[in-house]
This record gives sequence, structure tokens and C-alpha cells, in this order.
Amino acid sequence: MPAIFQSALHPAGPQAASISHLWWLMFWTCSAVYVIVIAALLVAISRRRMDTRPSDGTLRTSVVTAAGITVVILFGLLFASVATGRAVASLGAAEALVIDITGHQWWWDVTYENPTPSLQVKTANELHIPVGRQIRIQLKSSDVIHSFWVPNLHGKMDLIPGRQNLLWLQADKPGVYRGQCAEYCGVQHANMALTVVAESSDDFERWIMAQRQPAPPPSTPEQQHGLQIVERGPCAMCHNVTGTVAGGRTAPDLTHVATRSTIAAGTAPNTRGYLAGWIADPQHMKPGAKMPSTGLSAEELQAVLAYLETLR
Amino acid sequence: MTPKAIDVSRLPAYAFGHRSIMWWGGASLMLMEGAMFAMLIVSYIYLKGRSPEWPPGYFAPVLFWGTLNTVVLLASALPNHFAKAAAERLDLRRLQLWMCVALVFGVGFVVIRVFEFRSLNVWWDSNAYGSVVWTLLGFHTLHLVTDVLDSAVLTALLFVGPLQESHFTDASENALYWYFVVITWLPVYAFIYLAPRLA
Amino acid sequence: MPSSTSRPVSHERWRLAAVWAGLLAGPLAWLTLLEVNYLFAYVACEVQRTWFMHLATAAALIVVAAAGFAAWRASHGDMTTDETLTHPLSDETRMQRSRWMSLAGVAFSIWFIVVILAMEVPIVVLKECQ
Amino acid sequence: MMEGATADPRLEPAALAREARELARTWREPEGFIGWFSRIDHKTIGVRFIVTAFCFFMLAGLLAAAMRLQLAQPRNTILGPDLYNQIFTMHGITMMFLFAVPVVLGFGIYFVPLMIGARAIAFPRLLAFAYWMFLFSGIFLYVMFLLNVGPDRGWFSYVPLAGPEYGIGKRADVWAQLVSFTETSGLSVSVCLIVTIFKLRAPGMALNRIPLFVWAELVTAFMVAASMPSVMVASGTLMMDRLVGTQFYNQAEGGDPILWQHLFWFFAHPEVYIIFLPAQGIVSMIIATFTGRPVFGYLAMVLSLVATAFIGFGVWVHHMFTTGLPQFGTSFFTAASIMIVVPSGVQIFCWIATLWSGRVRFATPLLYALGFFMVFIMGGLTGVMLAAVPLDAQVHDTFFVVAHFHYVLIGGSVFPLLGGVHYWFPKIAGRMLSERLGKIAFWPLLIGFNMTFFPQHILGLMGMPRRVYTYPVEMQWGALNLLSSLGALTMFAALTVYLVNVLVSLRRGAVATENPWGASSLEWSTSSPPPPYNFHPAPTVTGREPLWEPDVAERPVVIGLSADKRDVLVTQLMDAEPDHRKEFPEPTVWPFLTAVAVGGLYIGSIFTPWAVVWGAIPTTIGLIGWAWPRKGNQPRHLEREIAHRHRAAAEHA
Repeated sequence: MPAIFQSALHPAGPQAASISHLWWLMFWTCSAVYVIVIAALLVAISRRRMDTRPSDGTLRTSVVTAAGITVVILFGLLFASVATGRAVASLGAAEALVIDITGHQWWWDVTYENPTPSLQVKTANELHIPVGRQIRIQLKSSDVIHSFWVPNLHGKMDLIPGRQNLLWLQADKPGVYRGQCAEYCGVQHANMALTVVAESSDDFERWIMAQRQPAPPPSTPEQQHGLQIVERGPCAMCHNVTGTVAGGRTAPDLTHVATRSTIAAGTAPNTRGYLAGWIADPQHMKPGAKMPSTGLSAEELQAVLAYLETLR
Repeated sequence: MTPKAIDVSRLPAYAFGHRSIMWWGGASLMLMEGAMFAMLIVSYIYLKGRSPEWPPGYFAPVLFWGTLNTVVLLASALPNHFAKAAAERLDLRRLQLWMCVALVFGVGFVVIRVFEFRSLNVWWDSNAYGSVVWTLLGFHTLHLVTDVLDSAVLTALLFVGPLQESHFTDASENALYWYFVVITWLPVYAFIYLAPRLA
Repeated sequence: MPSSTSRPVSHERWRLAAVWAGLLAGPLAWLTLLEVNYLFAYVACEVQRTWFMHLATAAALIVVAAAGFAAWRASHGDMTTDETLTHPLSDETRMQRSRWMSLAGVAFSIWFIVVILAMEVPIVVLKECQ
Repeated sequence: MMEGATADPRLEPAALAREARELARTWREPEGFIGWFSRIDHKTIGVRFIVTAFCFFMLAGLLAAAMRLQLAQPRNTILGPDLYNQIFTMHGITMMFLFAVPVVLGFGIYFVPLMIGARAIAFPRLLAFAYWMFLFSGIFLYVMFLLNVGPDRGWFSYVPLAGPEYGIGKRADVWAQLVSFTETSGLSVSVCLIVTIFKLRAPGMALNRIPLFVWAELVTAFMVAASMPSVMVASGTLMMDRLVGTQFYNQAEGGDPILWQHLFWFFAHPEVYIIFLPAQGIVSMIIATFTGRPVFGYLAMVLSLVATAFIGFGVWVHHMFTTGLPQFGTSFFTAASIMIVVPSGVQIFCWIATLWSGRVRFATPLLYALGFFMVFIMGGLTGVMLAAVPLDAQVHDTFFVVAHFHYVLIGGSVFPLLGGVHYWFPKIAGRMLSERLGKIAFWPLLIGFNMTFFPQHILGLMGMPRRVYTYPVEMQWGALNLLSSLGALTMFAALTVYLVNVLVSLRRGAVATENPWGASSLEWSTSSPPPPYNFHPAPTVTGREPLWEPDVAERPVVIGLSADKRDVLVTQLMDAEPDHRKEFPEPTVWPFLTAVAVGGLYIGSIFTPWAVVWGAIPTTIGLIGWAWPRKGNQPRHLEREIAHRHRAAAEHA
């Protein structure tokens, strides 16, 4: 796992890069100002030679000069900030990859747009994007205000009910970048993360092809039993598994859940153990989450896990 | 040596207009109330800007009662003016008279206001338009009622209460506040009754 | 101290008006410009033009400069005495205060001219629809 | 040269003493149980405001400690999400609504009348009402919190999260009514302050001679009056959305969540300056006193305050940069938010110039003022960064912002306030605070503060959002969070020492003289603590630093105010010319009863809209009892007044 994988200071795309340039400019300028002002203050209070008491005229000149310099510096920073804003907003290619993201309490619903509906891909809490290609992200919310933020790629943009916000971004180096909801959205705001996987366009094409497939049929009896529970049990009421009768729409799409790195919107790694804990008692891992306890028996649970692991 | 002194014993014990602290108290109050009206009107404009049609899905309010009320309100400025003048002349009898007349206007206004609410053609919970219209009208009504009550108490005081200079300044400030209620009504009227017709 | 040169009261009124203009024109012009620019930003995106925004800035600048000049004028010239005053140093007090307010008006106008100029930066740098 | 300037028998020491005794009788605060609820003296109410506010400061501090405990390590389980969300919300609204604003207004309530040489504050009964509203709001909030109905939607209470659909239960209503309570209180106080500063200044205190602290309070009062109505409208409409089904913020019915953000931030950004301008006033007073010279650049200082206030109303959109508003429009708010740095900068330069050219005495109050420089300047600089739209898009709603506004608010407000307590404690309590304990408390406070909040800048840049009750282990935010929590512990210890100092000194502190610091403003010209009537004889002013002027001995005083009634001299707005005498009201319990009625109305309206109707009845009764005069003047007296008036009119003609 990389040292810092959710950081505004490690840009992996043009926007994050120009913002971090602005940051360093501001940082050094402000540090210099701080040092100078505090130095002046310390000199002022440590002066003991009262005979060299400056005249009010001298003081006036120095204060006015300082104020003038401040104004000049601030105009510089203002210009830099607006110029950066212009650069950051410069994306907007027609052949961009269009992704719809809808915020829910507390997970991300992801749809890869495509003119032909059958080629659309639905997934949740994990995006794959091709390196070097512009991405047009269309942000909506189904309930309250959320905010989409992947600091290594770009600043944040809110998801506001009744509106659609646009966020253009682009990844320059392959890698896994974590993002997190940045607008307080209720009891589980802390556990509403998403993963962005930036990969070569070949890998991306391979991934999207796989995602377009329906769920593979279960092979072992245990897996078949698991599928039955998923279809007849409580799961299907909220979750969708394409290729089965499970067609719920109010919770993350599980068609290829086994390919994702985390569960419960970044609350835990996607391993059999955690998955078992999550299904057995969601309210323990993520108190207040919308997923109710399923009340499966141990044996049923194992079956479901066995089936879910086939959803690659 | 004994210090020099400024003798203020001969200064009057009351003053009118911006000399009196009551005036400034009233002015600050009006600043705040005015800011609230402004905020509600800004909200109205904002919601109007967000909506493709205005009024969205409903008929504009009926003009009659609101317009009638505007006339009554403007007319009420007259007795109000005389009351203020009488107060500043410390003329108790006339003050009592005009306060009563102004009070009648005020009550009449409140009564007509009831019909206004009934002629809005929309409910507060129908949509955002209904909400903001009802709130604007309700907020102005609140001021109306409080000022009418205020005048009533003051008038009662002028008849039965122990007489004080402050009653005259209070009456003068009360008159000023009534002007405020009159003046705030004009934009409120314009937005509730005219804006939907312009759109 | 040049306090007893008698002037008509209207002159004092003018001075007072000039002083308050100097104090209020700056902030009010700027606040108005801020709101106007905010609305014009949408218009600019539709018509792909920004000249009217520069115009608004210019108008604001002219207003503030004029007010500042008036305040500066007001800081000069004598003041009439007022015999009804009871305080020993009233005249001097009044004159100092009046001069101080005029100066404040001038300084305030200059400062808000700077702020209004800062509002130009986005108009110059940004594209209409960003 | 002037009438009544000659030696006057009323100025003989014996006569003055006699009059002082009579004044003491006239202005005495009522005793007894009812009396305690009837007090209206601005010093009593001011102390009540300050003490109550600091109590809430401690409560909010404890809540902060709980949060730092939870965040000390990743995946901590001391607090669950539901409780944590209540706690961070409670911390925010307590600090903003129940500590910061009341305490800065409280200092104004106590010291403005003293600094301008007035006998009393304008509308003392309204002031008492304001205090009771403030107290009730705090009690209300914490009772609700103990009942597990504490607000949990953040101090900004965004819709739709706080709206009828997602803000289930009564928690969001508690927030809305707390706002109604505190804003009612704040608006009332601002009326008292504005009118006092405009009309009750000592003769000769023209606009250009008003002490800088009083200027700060005046500007603040105006900001309160202009900004709080906005949040009153916001909370009112939110209540209606939740209670009677209006649709202001329901996007499905033509409402809009962004409207809420405009209304809220149009109040909430000026709120920051409301908290911070009076603190700047305190810094000015402290620096002048402990350099032994007037603050350099009076005009610039005053203009900076006013400029900050005006520009403060043009920056609110920088809280909404990430809502998708077009960058072209929002950039103007960037410009404003960057330019607002200049006035504060000018003030800092003037203070440094003052220190440079003065004789610095390192008393504890000055120490806290210097702490203000160290901390606040950094907060101001990070503020510049937040004003930049692109940079804000990264750090907005992260711990970077948390660090920023704690540097601004603790540095810009709490440090000066703690210094102000040290500075004015002798005047209020009549005893000095221990300098030694004060210094012992200062250093750990400064160090602990930076330990707590500096790492949070880095955490924010490392991607840690605000308002999260926990964070994953692999994020590697643990170390810095632990450091931050340890810093909080240090601050806690330092503030405990400070509190001990106050409590001990109340009993054992050295008795204070009239002017222990050799300061220049009028509050130091009366006894410590001041008598109920503040001054006798009432002072006049001929310069900016009354007690440092050469003519301090032979400056004229005001005589002729009756001592047998609460007679107050009203002066003219600009030059403080004596204008008339106003009889001020007696103490009464009615403001308290009215506050009870209004409080009942507010609390009841959480449950039913009819509470507004039923609550209106006792409220009206309360107001009538409040306004109804107890004793009238004799008709002869009034006839004399009328005659006087006609005579004056005749002379005018």
C-alpha cells in the first residue's frame, strides 16, 4: 500500500498538479510574510534603547509601506489563484469518458454512460479510469448533500439533490487513489469512501468488458444454495445481481462485487472474513448504515459468501 | 481648587427625533426588521429565478383585497402624522384623539388582511412559491399586529396611566414605527401581487 | 484658530453631506458592484462578452473617486461657530472631528478604489463560462 | 468662556459626598430573591454575560476533549458515530452562539458605558431580557443534549440533512430554536450598545475621541444587527419546513438547498468578525496601556474596523466554492476574501509600530496580546489560501479548515479575551489576578494550542475530512492525530491553571487601586469595582486618552443631574454635546418574566405551531407589564416642562 494514497500534495493528474503548484506558491509566500512580521514584532518588543524612539512620521511611512507591499503581494496571489482556476477548468473534450455518480447515504452509485444502454456498466464505490483520458463525472445525489473528493486527482465537488454538478478530471500516472465524501452527510459520513483505479487503457478496456458481463452461474452446490438465498432472501430486495432475479436498486450493485477492493464503501477490505462480519451484523461494522441484519444462519452465511466470491 | 463644571440641570428632560435615545432604539429595530424583510424578498427573487414559470402552477393572488389594504394603509399615514405632531407639541387631547383614529385604521387593516390571506390562491405547503408568499405576508402581518397592540397599550396609557414626558416621545416613536410598517408594505405588496403578473 | 469666520448654515450642510459621501460611497459602491458582477457573470456566459462588467467597474470607480474628492474638499475651509454650545472646547472639538471625518472619507475612498480594482482581476483572467 | 464654568457650591467636597450617597440610594441594585431577577445594572448584567459565557466555554472545551480522545487513534470506539456527531455539533454551536458572541458582547456591556463616561447603558431592561434569553438558550440546549436530543447536523445545519425528510426527530428543531434564542439576545444587546455609544458619551467625546475598544463594539453591534436577521430568516423557514410543511428547501417542490447556504453564510461569515473585532479592540487597549503610548494610527485603526465590517458582508460565498456555482461569479468573492486581509494587516502594522515606539511592560495581559500575534497572523494567512477557489476545492471541509479557523478564533479572539480578563479583572472584582499564575498558564496554552492545531493543517492536506468520527488505520493519520490530542490535553491543563488563578484571586488577590495599570481610558477613573452610578461627578473629555491628557486635573465635570432619580445625560451623536437629560427606568422583574414567556413560545413551537399563538399571550402581558410606568411625575413638573418647551420654541422664532 503506498505511503500516502489520499493526499492533495501528491498530484496524479493535471488539475491536482496545478492546484499543488498554487499551494506551494501560497505556502512559501505566506511563510515568508509570517517570518518577517513576527521578526518585526520581536524586534519591536525587545528594543530597549528608548533614546532612538522613531518619530510618528517615520512610523507612518513604514506602516504605509508595509500596507502597500501587502496589497501588492495579495494582488499577486489573487492573480495566481484565478489563473490556476482558469487552468483547472480547461478540460472539456468531446470524446471524454462519461461517468454518472450518485451519492447515497453512505455509498457511491457509479454508472458508466454509453449511448447503447446494454453497454452501460453499473458498479459501486470503485471507479476504474484509463490513464491520460479526460473523464467527465456527472454528480447527483439521491438524498442529502455529499461531496466527491479524490485529492490526488482534483479538488472536491458537491453532489446536491435536485442539481447535477460536473467534475472534469484526468489521471496521468496509473495507481490506486482513495477518495472520501467531504460534506457531512449524516451518521456514517466517516465511512463513505471510494476507490479510483487509474490504469492503462488496455487494462481499462479489459475491466469494462468484464463488468458488462452478467454474473457467472454458480458451479458448486454450496454456491447454488448461496444464490437461492440471495434471490429469495432479503438481499434481492435492495441489491442487484445482473443475470439473476435479484434486481434491487436501492443498494450497491453486486454483479461483480468480488472484483472490488473494499466493502461497505471503504469501511473494510473485501476479504471473506470481513464480508462475513459485514453480512452477519452490518450495524456492528457500520452503525447506522442502511443495511439491516440479515439474520442468516451460519450455514446460510457461508453459502452466500461462497456465491459472492464467484461474482468476478 | 474646585474644578470647572458644565451645568446640565437646565437641559430639557426629553427630546424628539434623532435627539432622543428612543428614536435610535426604534431606528436600530427598524434596521433589523428591514434586514429580515430584505432577506425574505431576496429569497423570493432567488426562488423565482430557480423556477421556469412564475407563479409555478397557480393563479396569481387576487388584486382586490391587497390593493384595498394598500389604500387603507397609505390613508392611515394621515392620522399617524397628526398624532406624531400632537405628541411633539405635548398636546395630550389631540394626541389621544389621533391615536384612537390611527388605531381604528390599524384594526381595519388587520381585518382586511384576513381576506388577503384567503385570496392568495395558493397554500403555504403547496410549493416554495406558496411558502415564500405566505411567509412574506405573515411576517408583515406580525409587524402589523404588534404595532397595533403597541398603539393600543400606549393609547390606554395616555387615558388612564400616570402622565410622563416619555409617553409623548413613545407616541412619536410609535408613529415612526407605523410609517415603517407602511413603507415595508409597499415592496411586499409589489412582490406578492405584481411580480407574479409581470413574469 | 480660525473658528469665527461666519458662513451660511447651508455650507455646513454641504460639508456634512460631502463627509458622509466620502465614508459611505466606497463600501456601498463596492457591495453593489459585487452583487452586479455576480449576476453579470451569468449574462457574460450567455452573450460571451464582458465589456459591460468593465463598464460597471469604471462606474463604481468614478462614483468613489468623486466622493473621495468631495470629502477632501470638505477637509479644507473654516467652520462657523455655534453660540448655543455649552461645552468649553466645543468649537475646537467640532472642527477636529469634522476634519477627522473628512480625512477618513478620503482614506476610505482610496482604499475601496483598490478593492474595486481587485474585482477586475477575475474579469480579465477568466473565460466567460468558467 | 462658558456658562457654569465658575466655581460652584455643588462641587464642594461635602456636597459631592452628600450627592454620592443619594446616587448610591437611587441606583442601588435590588436585593432579595425577586430582586436578583430584577437587576438591570449594565455591570451586573455584563458580569453575568461574561461568567455564563465562560461556563459554556468550559463545557464546549470538555466536548472538544471528548472528540480529541475519540480521534487520538484510528478506528477508536470510545464514542459511537451518533454521539460523536452530536458532540461536534454541540461544540460548534456552543462556542459560536453561547460563548464567543455573548462574551464579546458581555465585555462591551460592562465596559462601553464606563469607557464613554456614561451613568448607565441605554435600555437596561432590554439588556436584562437579552441576558435571560441567552441563559435560557444555553440551559435549553444542554437539557436537550442530556435527553439525547442534542443537535447533530453540524452548526451550519445544512438542508436537506436537517430538513423534514432526513432530519428526523427533534434534534434539528433544537438547533433552529437555539438560534432563535441566541439571536434574539444578540440583537437586543446590539440595540443597547449602538444607542449607548451614539447618545450617552461624555461631553467632548466626539467621534474622533472614542476609545478603539468602543469603536470595535460599535462596529460589531452593527454587524450583529445586519447579519443575524439573515439566520433568523433561515432558522424560521427551516422550522416552518419541518413543522408546517412549507417547501423552502425542498427541491422537489421548487425549493432549493443552496438558498439555505446563502442565508446561513451571509450571517455566519460576518459572525466570525463579530467574534473577532471586539477582541482586536481589547488588543488595542492592552497595547496602549503596556506601551504607555496611544495606539499608533487611530484613524487607520478605526477605518480598518469599519472596512473589515463592510467587506465581511461580501465574502460569504467562499464557503460555497464547491457547490458548483460558476467559478467566474465566485471569483469576485475570492477577490473580496483576499482583500479583507489588508485591514487586519494595517492594524497589525499599527500595533507593531506602537510597540516599537513605546515603553513595553511585560505584564501578563500584554503576553496574551503577543500570543494573539503569534497565532492569529498564521490563521489570517491560511485564510488567504482558503480564499483561492482551486485551493479551497482541495482543503474545504478538511482538517486544514479546522486548523485555520481555530487559529483565527482562538488566536484572534480567545487569546485577547483571556488577556482582557487579566487586564480588567481588577476593575470588575477589585482584586488583581496573580501575574505569576497568569504567565504559568500562558506558555503551555500557546504551545499546547500549536501542538493541537498545527498538525491539523497537514492532516487536511493528507486528505482527512472534517466531521468524521473515525478513520481507517491504513490512512496513516494516526500519529498526527495523537499529537493533536496530546496538545489538547496541554491546553486543558493550561486553562485549568488559568481558572484556578481566577478563583483564588477572587478571594486572595491583591486589592486593586482605581488605575492599577496606569491606563488612559475612563473606566480607570472610577473606583474598582465601580459604584452603581459609575461616575460622580460625571466626567468630560478633551482628547483620545482622557487620563493621559495634561488637563486631566482641571477638566470640567458635569453637574446638575438629579440624584433623586436615575437621571442620565444624553449627548449629541457626533460631538457629544450635552443635549438633554433622560430619566432611566427602575429595576423590574418583568424582563425576566417576558423572557420566560418568549422561551416557552420558542420551546413549545418545536412541538406545535400553536405554541406561537398561545405563547404570544403571556409574551404580550409581559411586555405590557414591562412598559407600564410605576410612578408618574407630578403634573406640575410636566407643566413646567411644557412651559419650558414653549419658551424654547418662542426663543427659536
